[in-house]
Amino acid sequence: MILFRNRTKLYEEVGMADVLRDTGLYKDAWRRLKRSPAALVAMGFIGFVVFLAIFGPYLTPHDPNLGNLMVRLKPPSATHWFGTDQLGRDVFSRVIAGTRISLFIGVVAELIALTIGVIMGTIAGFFGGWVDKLISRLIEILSSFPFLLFALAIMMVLGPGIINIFIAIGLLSWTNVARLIRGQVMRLKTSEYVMAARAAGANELSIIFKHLIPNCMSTIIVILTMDIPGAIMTETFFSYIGMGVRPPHASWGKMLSESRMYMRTAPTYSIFSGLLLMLTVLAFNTFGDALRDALDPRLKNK
Amino acid sequence: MHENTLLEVNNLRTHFFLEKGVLKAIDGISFRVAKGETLALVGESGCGKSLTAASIMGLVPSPGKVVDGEILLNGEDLLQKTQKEMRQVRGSRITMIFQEPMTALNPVFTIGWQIMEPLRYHRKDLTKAEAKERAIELLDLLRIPLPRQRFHEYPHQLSGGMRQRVLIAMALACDPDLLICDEPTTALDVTVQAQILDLLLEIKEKLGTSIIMITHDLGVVREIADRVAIMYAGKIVEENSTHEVFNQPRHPYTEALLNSVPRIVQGERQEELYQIPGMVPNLLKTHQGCLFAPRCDYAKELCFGVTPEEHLVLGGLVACRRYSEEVDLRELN
Amino acid sequence: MLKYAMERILQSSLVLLGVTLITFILLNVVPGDPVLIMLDQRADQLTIDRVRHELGIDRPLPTQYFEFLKNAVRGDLGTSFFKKRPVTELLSSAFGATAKLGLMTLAVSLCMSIPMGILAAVFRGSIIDRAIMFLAMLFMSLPSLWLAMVFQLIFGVFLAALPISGSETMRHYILPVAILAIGYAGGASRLIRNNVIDSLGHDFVTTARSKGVPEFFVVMQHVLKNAAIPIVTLIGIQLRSVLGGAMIIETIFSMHGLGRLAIDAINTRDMPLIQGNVVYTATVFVVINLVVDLVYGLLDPRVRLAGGES
Amino acid sequence: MKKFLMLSLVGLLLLSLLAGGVLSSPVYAGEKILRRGGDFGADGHIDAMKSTFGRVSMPYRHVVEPLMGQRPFTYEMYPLLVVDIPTVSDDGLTYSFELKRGIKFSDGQELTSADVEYTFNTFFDPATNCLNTWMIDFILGAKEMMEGKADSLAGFKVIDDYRFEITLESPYAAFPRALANDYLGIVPKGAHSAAGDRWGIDILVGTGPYTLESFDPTTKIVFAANPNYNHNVYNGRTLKARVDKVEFYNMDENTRYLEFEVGNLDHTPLDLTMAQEYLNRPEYAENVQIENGLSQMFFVMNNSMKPFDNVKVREAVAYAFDNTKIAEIFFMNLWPVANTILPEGVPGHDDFAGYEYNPEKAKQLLAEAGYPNGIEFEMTVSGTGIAYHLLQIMQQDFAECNMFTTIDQVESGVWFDKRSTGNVQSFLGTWGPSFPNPDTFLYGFFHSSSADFLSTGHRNPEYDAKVMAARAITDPDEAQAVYNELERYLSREAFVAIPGFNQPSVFLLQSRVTDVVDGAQDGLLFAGLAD
Repeated sequence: MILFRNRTKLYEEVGMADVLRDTGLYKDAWRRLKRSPAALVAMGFIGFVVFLAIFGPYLTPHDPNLGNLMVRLKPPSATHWFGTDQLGRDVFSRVIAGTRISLFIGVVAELIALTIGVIMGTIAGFFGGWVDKLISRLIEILSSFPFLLFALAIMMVLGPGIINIFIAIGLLSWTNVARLIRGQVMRLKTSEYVMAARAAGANELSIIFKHLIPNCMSTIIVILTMDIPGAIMTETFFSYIGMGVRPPHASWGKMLSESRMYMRTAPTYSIFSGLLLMLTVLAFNTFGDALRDALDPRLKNK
Repeated sequence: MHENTLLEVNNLRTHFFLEKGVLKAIDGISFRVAKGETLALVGESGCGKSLTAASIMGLVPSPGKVVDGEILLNGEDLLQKTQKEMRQVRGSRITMIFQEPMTALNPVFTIGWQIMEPLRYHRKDLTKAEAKERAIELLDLLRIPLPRQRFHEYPHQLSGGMRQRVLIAMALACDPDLLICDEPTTALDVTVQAQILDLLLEIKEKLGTSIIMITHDLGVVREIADRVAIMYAGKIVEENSTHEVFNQPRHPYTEALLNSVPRIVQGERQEELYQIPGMVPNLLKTHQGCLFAPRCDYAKELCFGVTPEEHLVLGGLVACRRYSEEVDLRELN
Repeated sequence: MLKYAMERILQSSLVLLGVTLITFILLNVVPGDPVLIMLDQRADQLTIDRVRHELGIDRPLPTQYFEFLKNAVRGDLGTSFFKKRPVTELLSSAFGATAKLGLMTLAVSLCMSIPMGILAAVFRGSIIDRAIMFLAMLFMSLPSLWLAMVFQLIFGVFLAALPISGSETMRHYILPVAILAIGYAGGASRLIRNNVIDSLGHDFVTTARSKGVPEFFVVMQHVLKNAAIPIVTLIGIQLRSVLGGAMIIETIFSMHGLGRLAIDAINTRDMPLIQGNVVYTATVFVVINLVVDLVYGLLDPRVRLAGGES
Repeated sequence: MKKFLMLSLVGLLLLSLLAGGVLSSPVYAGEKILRRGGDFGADGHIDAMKSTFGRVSMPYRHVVEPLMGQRPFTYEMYPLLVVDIPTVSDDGLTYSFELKRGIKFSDGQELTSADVEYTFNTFFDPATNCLNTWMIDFILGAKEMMEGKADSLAGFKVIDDYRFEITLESPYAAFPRALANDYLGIVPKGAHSAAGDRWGIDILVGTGPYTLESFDPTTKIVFAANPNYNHNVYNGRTLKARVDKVEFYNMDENTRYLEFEVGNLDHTPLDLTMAQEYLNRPEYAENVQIENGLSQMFFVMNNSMKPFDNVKVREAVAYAFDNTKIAEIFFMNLWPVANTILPEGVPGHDDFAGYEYNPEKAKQLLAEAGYPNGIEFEMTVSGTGIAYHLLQIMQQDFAECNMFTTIDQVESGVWFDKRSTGNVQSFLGTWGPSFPNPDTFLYGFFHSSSADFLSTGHRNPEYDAKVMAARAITDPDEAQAVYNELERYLSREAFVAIPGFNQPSVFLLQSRVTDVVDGAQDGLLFAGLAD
């Protein structure tokens, strides 16, 4: 319980500095990750969800979009493992079908946010001066914006559809990434090896791509895992206000917001709709947390 | 036990229980510190000297544990004390100052507050005003200019040397019997180092506090220590008076250490600085024989097989086969 | 300090200007005409034109914007198209519920997350830590929409212990505050834990321990005060978000707050009300950032003096 | 400073806690409060003149009354503020009215012709920004007023304090019916002009059975009984407010049901998909109330857009829309099938049996229309209500008829923008009059002037002329024949839109609510509460 020094120092002290240094960053991180059973379970679950997302369409026992009005809101049975929804569609099949959409939204939206965020953050952090001021103000303006209005505006300009939900969420959430990357680039910019590279005559572009971005990589990976659940949750909000994926397609958020009306009469519908979403979000959060600890202790203060 | 012995460490073993195995960071060390004496604990980084300090303070970090031995302060075994009793000892009877004066002070409290802190826990008889007076007195003692003003300042407003003085003041607040200095001058400029050492010497004179000086800087040792204990890989390999150690190093490791210090003699340039060959042994592995043997110029086959015992030599102890009775002393040279 | 504050205020006015301008442009790009929404069933062109004139949206766009700015500077944010009330009146009446909901949420979430974070950090790696962190993670993973339904059902209907909706008494706030606070506490306790762990690793902690300071005071004084800065940042961010209004929770619990006002305004493209909302949000953003900066100064002497000297 | 900060924070929190305790609404012993839940939408006022929404006019009628009344459910017209149903001159243009004596506004002022005149002038005054002028813009001088060319309505003539006349531009048989609308509620001249912008917000004065007590736009409207109300007689008994207060709560749909279940609401509208849920629960089956109304839901195809510009395609849709199945299975017969545009009870309705679901016939018609491989189109919906569900069911049926559809779910603002500019290809539309008036459907929905605003895309000058001519017909049999012909054209010849269902009102009503006059939906105005 009592810590004498922090761990790195401690290992150095007891002659175990080699433990910290002898392996590569990722190998080392993987080794540390393996030590956390929670992270492994989470990773396994994410793997399972990804599997569902890819092979889901071949696994659904029923057509997820085809309903039979004769069997509306039925409890779980041998034919309908998770019961049926308000239009008599198979909840189990819809949950699986929704996996692809929800996960896709999470990953693609976050990738978009990351791309924009990393570019903007790097530019702001690296060049500083008026460019930094401009981007920082932009970030500030965007963060003080009503989320819904902004989301609407993007959706309006782009029109409805899954792809545009990706883009909307991506455009909404890049500011956080940019802020983090900006800070890190500013720190790295003055680091010795960047100085050395500069002294060796490297041009700015190669410094950015050879030194800064690779060094932000672990931050980027962590942000990706930590923000995917956020994007999945955002989709729930979009569905709640009736701007989700195009009907009759299912997404977790859509099922969750539609099922809540039937919570008393068909509780299983709501529970099963939310279950996979919650578990996935939980898995991503757990995994992201462990990954951050393993990869980049500096990110702790995020 | 001698009348004037303040601290006696007997066969102390502190091990770290890691997933990979048990790391024997301190493996059976014994030494004594007399009242008013300064003992230097010398060794390379990783030899366990800071951990010895931590063991004495009862602050061994978590995978580590003191597994055996005695730490007797005025005859009381500190290892038998509860956490609560240990807390009464820390900061009042044994205090400690650290290597990094820049980080050892809490940046968000005034230095006055931090100096008064040990008084708050150990000298409950003092009023706040008295404690403040005491703190200012201490600042003054450590030759900090304008102590009344400094009292209200924050660590970041002071220079490194000043901060180290503050740390010393803090350590002296409750008139401790033993002051452990963990490389107190390593992080400081050379000129400041000298000032701090002078201060420590002066304090020792004035207050008669015993000091354990943990350092790898032999220059510091020479200047301040009465006795020296050389540590290597969790063991004390040689212990003797400063004079003896410097003039007549007995252990090959001590010898090597001394040789690796550049000596500037006028008109003469040392051709090459001596380097100890090889690596510090991995303490996770079980070793047989003398741990220094692989790096020792004098090593014989025997050294790799049998753990050397401690041998009494003039004024001290040395743990090297070469001093065993069976060995012909002539072999030494 | 004053100079710094002035600079910040100047900067924020620029941000405010940018925000309102972008809002204005967006609203004119986004499909959805307040007049058509108002006249949902049927209307002749004459009526459409007349209403459009009456609302002032038949004027050239730059004129509209400058007119808005001119009035806004005087503290007049116009009259809502739909609600026919002055925007300032609508905002201030909705602010009450939102502020109450928000501050209580923040207080409850901090009361949960600070002990959780500290306990987990102090017992880092132990079963306590794991349990607390799992709980925190679970808190973060519960969709508030779903949680709201479940809580309403359990506490409101089955147990009949708490009101299902409304904002008249303190009891009405229990469920929404609990739901929001759970969401906030999850992230916050993790952040606090990490910061406390960070601070625990500092050398001054060892110094304090070597001085014989009891562990409780080591954590509560030395560690916490150092970990406080990121926590203040977090409180700032959370405060900003709770004061923005909770759209889903306010709607589900029938509370008259800013989140609901914003949804209504956006759904009906109620330009003055949206602009009012934006101005409010941006102002809150700026004010809280300023306050957070000031609090930094209180907590961290390094920041304070740096600010004071400039 | 630190302490001050902490103290002020703690103080703020305590204050907010206290404020919560103090603000709890007082409920006096024995006070009877009828609580109704609903959706106010985004409106922050209850001024029916300035709104086109029922959610505004419904509370408005608690305070402000129009000249004529209409019994809920039966649509029987009766004089409310006037002595008798107005008489019309022989040319069908001038109507004479006489006000009941002694009717007082809730502020004590007596109702006179001047107030009625003021109300009509205000209605057409451009400054009022009334949104419903098109409903009665055939009054003489209305257009001049709306264009700002006149200060007062030329067609309105005050004879004395209690008598006045209204003249129309052209005959309109249903005119007295139009006067029964809420937005033509009579407002007091003095109080209304004095209230200015606050009318419908803080101030609302009328002759109605209630007075406005408080109005919080997003959560609650409170009405208190008007004890002096005495001029509404029904079945020989004077109607009066039977409760001390009526409270309207603006609530999320699901929250309303929960509040109803715990007994905090006495009445709430019920979504049809939920009606079945409650009917299936024995303890609530009694509380589910269904009232057939005059609203029809039909599948609207934009007649100006491909492929619906082809009448054969539209006919094919008639065979592809399986409203019978939906009504039987999905609606559990709670919503009757409608096979004609005009609902039962409206002149012009006939008992047409409709078109059966016939994929083969539909495919054949598509092939005849030049689409042997079927057609693709987009169906637009806003929100997640009944239409959202129906379209998903219809999509499956359509697919079997080679009609491949996508459902475009849009945000409400976008919906209005798209629909009101004629850009929606197809949707499920609901339309209904407030009294059995075929004109509302035939003119209101299918007249060319609506082609763009309602995205019907239906433009037929011949049809328009017939509709306008039918307005002047006063003889019921003659009218019935003409309307019948027009209806047949819409649903069976040109297949302008495909009738779907008759949309009833469905709601939950607590059994403690008593004295519901006729239909409960509107009859709740005078409902009481059992102890």
